[in-house]
Amino acid sequence: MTDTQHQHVELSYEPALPIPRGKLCLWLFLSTEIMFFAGLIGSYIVLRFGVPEGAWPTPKQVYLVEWIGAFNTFVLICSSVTVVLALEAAKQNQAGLAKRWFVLTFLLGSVFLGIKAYEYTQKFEHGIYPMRPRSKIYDKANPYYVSAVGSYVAGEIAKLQVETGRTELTGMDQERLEHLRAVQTGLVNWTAEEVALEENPYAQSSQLETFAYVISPLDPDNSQAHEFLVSQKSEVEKQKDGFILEQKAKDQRSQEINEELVELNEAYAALEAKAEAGEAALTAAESEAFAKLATQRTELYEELTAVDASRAKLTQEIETYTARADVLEATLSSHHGLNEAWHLGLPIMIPSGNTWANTYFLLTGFHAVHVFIGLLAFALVMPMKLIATHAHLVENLGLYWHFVDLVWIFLFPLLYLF
Amino acid sequence: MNRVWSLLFLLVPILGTLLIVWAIFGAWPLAGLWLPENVNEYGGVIDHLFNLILWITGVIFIGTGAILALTMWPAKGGSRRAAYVHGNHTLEIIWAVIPAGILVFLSIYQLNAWAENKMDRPVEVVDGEERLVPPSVRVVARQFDWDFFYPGPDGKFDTVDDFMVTGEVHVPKNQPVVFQIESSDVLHSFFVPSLRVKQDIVPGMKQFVWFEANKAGRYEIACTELCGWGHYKMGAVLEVQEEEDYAVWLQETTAKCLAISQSFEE
Amino acid sequence: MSSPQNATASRWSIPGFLGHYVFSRDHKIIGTQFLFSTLIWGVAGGLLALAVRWQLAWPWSDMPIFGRLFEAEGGQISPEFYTMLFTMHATIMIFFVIIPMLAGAFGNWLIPLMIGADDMAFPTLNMLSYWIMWPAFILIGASFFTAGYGPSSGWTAYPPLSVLDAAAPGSGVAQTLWILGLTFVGISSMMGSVNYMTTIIQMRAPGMTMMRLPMTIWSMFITAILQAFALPVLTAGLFMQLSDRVFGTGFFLPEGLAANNGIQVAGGGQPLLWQHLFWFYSHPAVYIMILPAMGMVSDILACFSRKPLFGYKPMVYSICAIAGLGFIVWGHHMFISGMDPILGVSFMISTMLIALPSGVKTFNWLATLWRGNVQFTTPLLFSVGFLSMFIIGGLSGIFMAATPVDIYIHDTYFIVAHFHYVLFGGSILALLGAIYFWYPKMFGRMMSERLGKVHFFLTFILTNMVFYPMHILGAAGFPRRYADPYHFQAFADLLPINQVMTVSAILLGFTQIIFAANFVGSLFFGKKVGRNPWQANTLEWAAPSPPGHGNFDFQPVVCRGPYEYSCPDADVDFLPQAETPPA
Amino acid sequence: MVSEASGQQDHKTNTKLFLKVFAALCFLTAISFVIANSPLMKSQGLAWAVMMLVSCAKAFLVISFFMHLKWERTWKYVLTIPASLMSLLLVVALIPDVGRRAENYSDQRWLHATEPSEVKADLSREDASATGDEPVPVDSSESDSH
Repeated sequence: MTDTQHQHVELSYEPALPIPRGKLCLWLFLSTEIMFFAGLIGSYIVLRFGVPEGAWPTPKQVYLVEWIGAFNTFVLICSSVTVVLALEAAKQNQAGLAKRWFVLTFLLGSVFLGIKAYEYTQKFEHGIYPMRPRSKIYDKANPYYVSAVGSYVAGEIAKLQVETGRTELTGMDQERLEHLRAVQTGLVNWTAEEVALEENPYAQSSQLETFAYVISPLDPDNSQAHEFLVSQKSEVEKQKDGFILEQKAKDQRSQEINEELVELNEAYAALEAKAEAGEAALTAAESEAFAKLATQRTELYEELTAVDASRAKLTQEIETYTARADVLEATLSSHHGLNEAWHLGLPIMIPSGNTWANTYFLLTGFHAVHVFIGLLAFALVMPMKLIATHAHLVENLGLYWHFVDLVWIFLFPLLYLF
Repeated sequence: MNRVWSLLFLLVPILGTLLIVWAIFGAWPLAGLWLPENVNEYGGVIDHLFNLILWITGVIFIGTGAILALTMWPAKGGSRRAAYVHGNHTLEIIWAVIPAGILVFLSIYQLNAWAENKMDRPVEVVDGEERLVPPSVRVVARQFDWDFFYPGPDGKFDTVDDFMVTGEVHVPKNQPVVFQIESSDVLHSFFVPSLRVKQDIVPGMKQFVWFEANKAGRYEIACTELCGWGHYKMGAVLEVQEEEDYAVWLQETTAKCLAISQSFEE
Repeated sequence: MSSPQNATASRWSIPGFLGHYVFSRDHKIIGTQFLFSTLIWGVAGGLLALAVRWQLAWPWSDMPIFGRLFEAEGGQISPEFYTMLFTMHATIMIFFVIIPMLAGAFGNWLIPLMIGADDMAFPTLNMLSYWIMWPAFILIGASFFTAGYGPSSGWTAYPPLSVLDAAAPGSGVAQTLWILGLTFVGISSMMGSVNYMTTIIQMRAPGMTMMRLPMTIWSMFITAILQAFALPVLTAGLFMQLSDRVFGTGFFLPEGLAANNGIQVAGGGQPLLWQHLFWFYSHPAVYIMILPAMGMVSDILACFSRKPLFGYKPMVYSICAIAGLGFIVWGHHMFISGMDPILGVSFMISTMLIALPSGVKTFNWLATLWRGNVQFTTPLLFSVGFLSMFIIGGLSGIFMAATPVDIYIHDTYFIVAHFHYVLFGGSILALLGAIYFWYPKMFGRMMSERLGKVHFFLTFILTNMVFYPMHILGAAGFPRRYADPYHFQAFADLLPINQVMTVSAILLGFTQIIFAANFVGSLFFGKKVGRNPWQANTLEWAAPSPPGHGNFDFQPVVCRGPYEYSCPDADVDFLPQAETPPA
Repeated sequence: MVSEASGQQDHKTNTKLFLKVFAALCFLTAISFVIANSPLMKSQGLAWAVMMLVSCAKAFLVISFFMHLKWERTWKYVLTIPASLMSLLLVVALIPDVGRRAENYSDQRWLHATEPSEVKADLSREDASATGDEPVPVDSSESDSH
């Protein structure tokens, strides 16, 4: 191209709208942004309506704190005001004042992001991620969920045991191992067995519901559930005590048998020796006693085996019931179930929890990205002198910022309050 | 030379129409290249609508093609001055309103056919009560095969006596048949050209297709929604049988499948 | 005078060769960059199409020449490879050829010139909108070379197939690259469209009222609006699909899928949601691909029939109507997708409505030719070719709009015939015509008319021979995206006709060599031309050929509409929109 | 621009106006918050509608005052209304199709899908009745609710 071919002329135009090109372009850009968020919010709404009715988690179930969201709304509204005041000041050439408002806006935006980050970590701590495999949310208390918890626990135990092989476990790890084992016997195996034994599907699902409730209750303030667990605990403990009593009885019996056996064996041995010495055979009475002793001895041995077996079984039962009692105890002692009491990070059951997490992180994530881009733009404009000639920059930036605020105005009720 | 161009454009509707007519009559070498014979009671309306639209569009096709060629036809001598016309509202209204009328007619005319094929599942009368015809086969599509589940002797799905056939499904002639179609992995589409039946299958969604075959024979089922590399070979056969033959087949297959499943249990 | 010159020069280019020809901010350089890039992608897309056709004519046979390029076993096309072929053919043709050539190349070239502006409103943004295409070029290019076969879930990328790696083992990383690539295309289009809108709204020359804009500009304007409103929705959907693929979320995945190698998916999603989001963009995208072509054809037809465009205002209104209706018809791609059939009825009615403005446009074009003094130049021939093909494509659309008929022909070759008539016969032919028409303005030289006519003759005949028989295939029920239909008894007879089509397609491909030779040769040996070789009215012809930085060497003042041809009061048969000052 | 011209003179009033808008926004946020924690949530649809109305009111305030649209000429309608309508259209069109999907879930999907929380609520009910010896099956309450 030959650019010196002709002389340049400054062309004049007939603009259709009485606004600067930059502002027009920004408004057009905001229209595309509206559509972008319409796509996202629309997807959220239909995904939400698309789940079976009444199966959407409440804020509490997903560790969403409404007032934090409300506060963040407040922060953003404040920042909207400050940026508009910065524009006013800039228009009047009060560069210093404008700068102060401007910096304040920047800070408020940062506060918003900070709070957002805090909220995110709250979720992450409970295993609420928008994704597999890190996400620990299961939609349904079903056998899949139980086996997921089971394999998680087994994996954790195995990990700890590998460490045991290498080094001495710290007290905390030791405690964790104990807790994990308690969960394994007192919760996972317990429920699996109960479900397997139960034929009635409703009773089965009730077992599974209890299972999920113990790990992380969807409604921690459910007093009836609490009472139920208390009663179950006392029941379990009663049974456990029963088993202990029984075991004691069996112990005693075992001791008795052993003692009896000692006596019997002595008598038996004497007769046997005599019989073996042989020449003068035993008297009829003696041989009768000898036979009786032999039967008695066999019977006692048999009983001893049986008693020992049932002792072992009882030990196991006691172990299971102790574990169950421990689990229930821990659940009852904390407000948010076992996961809170023992910090084991067990998979949790939240109906539609994954869909919730997907949409929550999608929407707030993209909003946060927009806030972040806004902050970047603020940082770029910050070094400038905010006089009237630069007011259009502040104005355009402000328009963008208000739009980000607008999006949040809709996101807040949709995500936190609905 | 310039008239050649005009004729070239005229050739399009002439040859185009010829080709279609040729295909419709199925003469060599285009034998078997038009709509296959329709064997579905509900499919007739689709064919009828197709032919109607073919007629309408055919007339417009030839008409506009002829007009195009005519307008292009150069004047003798070549250099005449063009007419200085900016438009004609009456004309424009006419050629807006006439197509509009045709289209409105078409939209209303086709509603019944649509409802019949996609909205109003056939009903049957049982014990004096009307009810929707229950699905007689559950079709489960998977990459890249069709599984057909029959409810078995008890007539209910998800019971122990269900049995499954792969690659071939039998239905009785002259009876409204409802299939419940499901997918276990990705999107598929249930297409039986001869029945004019097609329905995409969305995983996780319960859908129904229905038809009433009126001619015994073997018809092919094809998948028409891209489902992976084996999409092209995902076929099966739908065999329409006389009622007696169907009953015999059903009995035999039931017995055979139950025997197999029992031998598995043992 | 020198200081403003320097000041203005810096508005268009950074000093140095790179700044002049590579990272230039001049809309004309950017337009040319778009043009060359898209032409190259067009070659790639065309070759992919030929490979598809090869497989359909001689399935599983060794492919000559190109067989060696793909490592497919012994030069054969494997079914996985075949799915990749048509996926990439569509993706490239739509996102890397037609849309960027219309909006990027011609939009850039023509908008400032035709409205009398020195450049776009935001030259830097304009430059970025081209360079942001490069990540997309690279990502899509790279997806060919990833392990496996490239993205192979169709250009529509319907989940779950596009999300579950286990379902489409050939796709793998390539599908992710595909999504990222399209995201960049989206950003580029968004940048371009806000820029175009601002330019057209704010930078028209004095006297250039909205109702004096040439149809090309009107269509570009409406296209920009369509892009601005529709594309973000697709972008949102793409992000969701990306996160489904990469992070394991479940926006589009239902629970209990069997196809993920036993890995449980997050679930809770709706496969149909993607289809809605996708078509909310991709239906307007169909108009993004045809409206600018319609606009350019209107200009070319008026110019070469030496006659005012018949019914300018109705033409403008019908473009607006097409765009407006275009937003509420997306569901007609989903009639049998499992969508609510009642919703289908409402989409059917709006779809029928859209035939109306299209019809008005067609008849107005015919009326423009009527009693005109038709000049049989190559651009005109291509435009009439467009018209002839668009009629076929439009009429076959009515079959699909009728929901019951769509039950039968959906996803068969009837659809393939329909959109190829609109997109190849329509958009591509119009684009070729536009290249012949504006070539002298772009490069200051004419393309060879003789070669151009040969090119048109062969292209027109062969195009019809490739695509017309597809209607018949469709009527026979032949489903699209089949690598080998012939093992079906019902489709076994289709082989000979497919072979005819493939031979025609290969010849059509060879025909384009004439065009390439003409294009490149004319760059060096074409006849040099003055400002207005076609004696056209619109403003770009008042600028020098090729225009320098700043486009105009005088202040254009527009005093009439763009189509004042053969005015009886004038001595010559054209009256330019702005009088050029005597040199 | 009008705002620029008027802003010069009544800066104070403008600031005051912005502060008023700010107060209104805070007030509206508080309303949403209160509604969400009030018995109104029992009839969810109504509560949602009110909250959305409140949000729209807030959006209106922000757009017209902070984004200065109150002082702009008619172009504001051309730019804002189509986008808003379009976004509404998208959502409205999706709701009948995608938003009511649960009605068409297949049996296979129900095996894995999340269930309505009525069943969950049964836990408490069942627990209440099960203060006795052993966990009692839910049949009675289950059959009630269906």
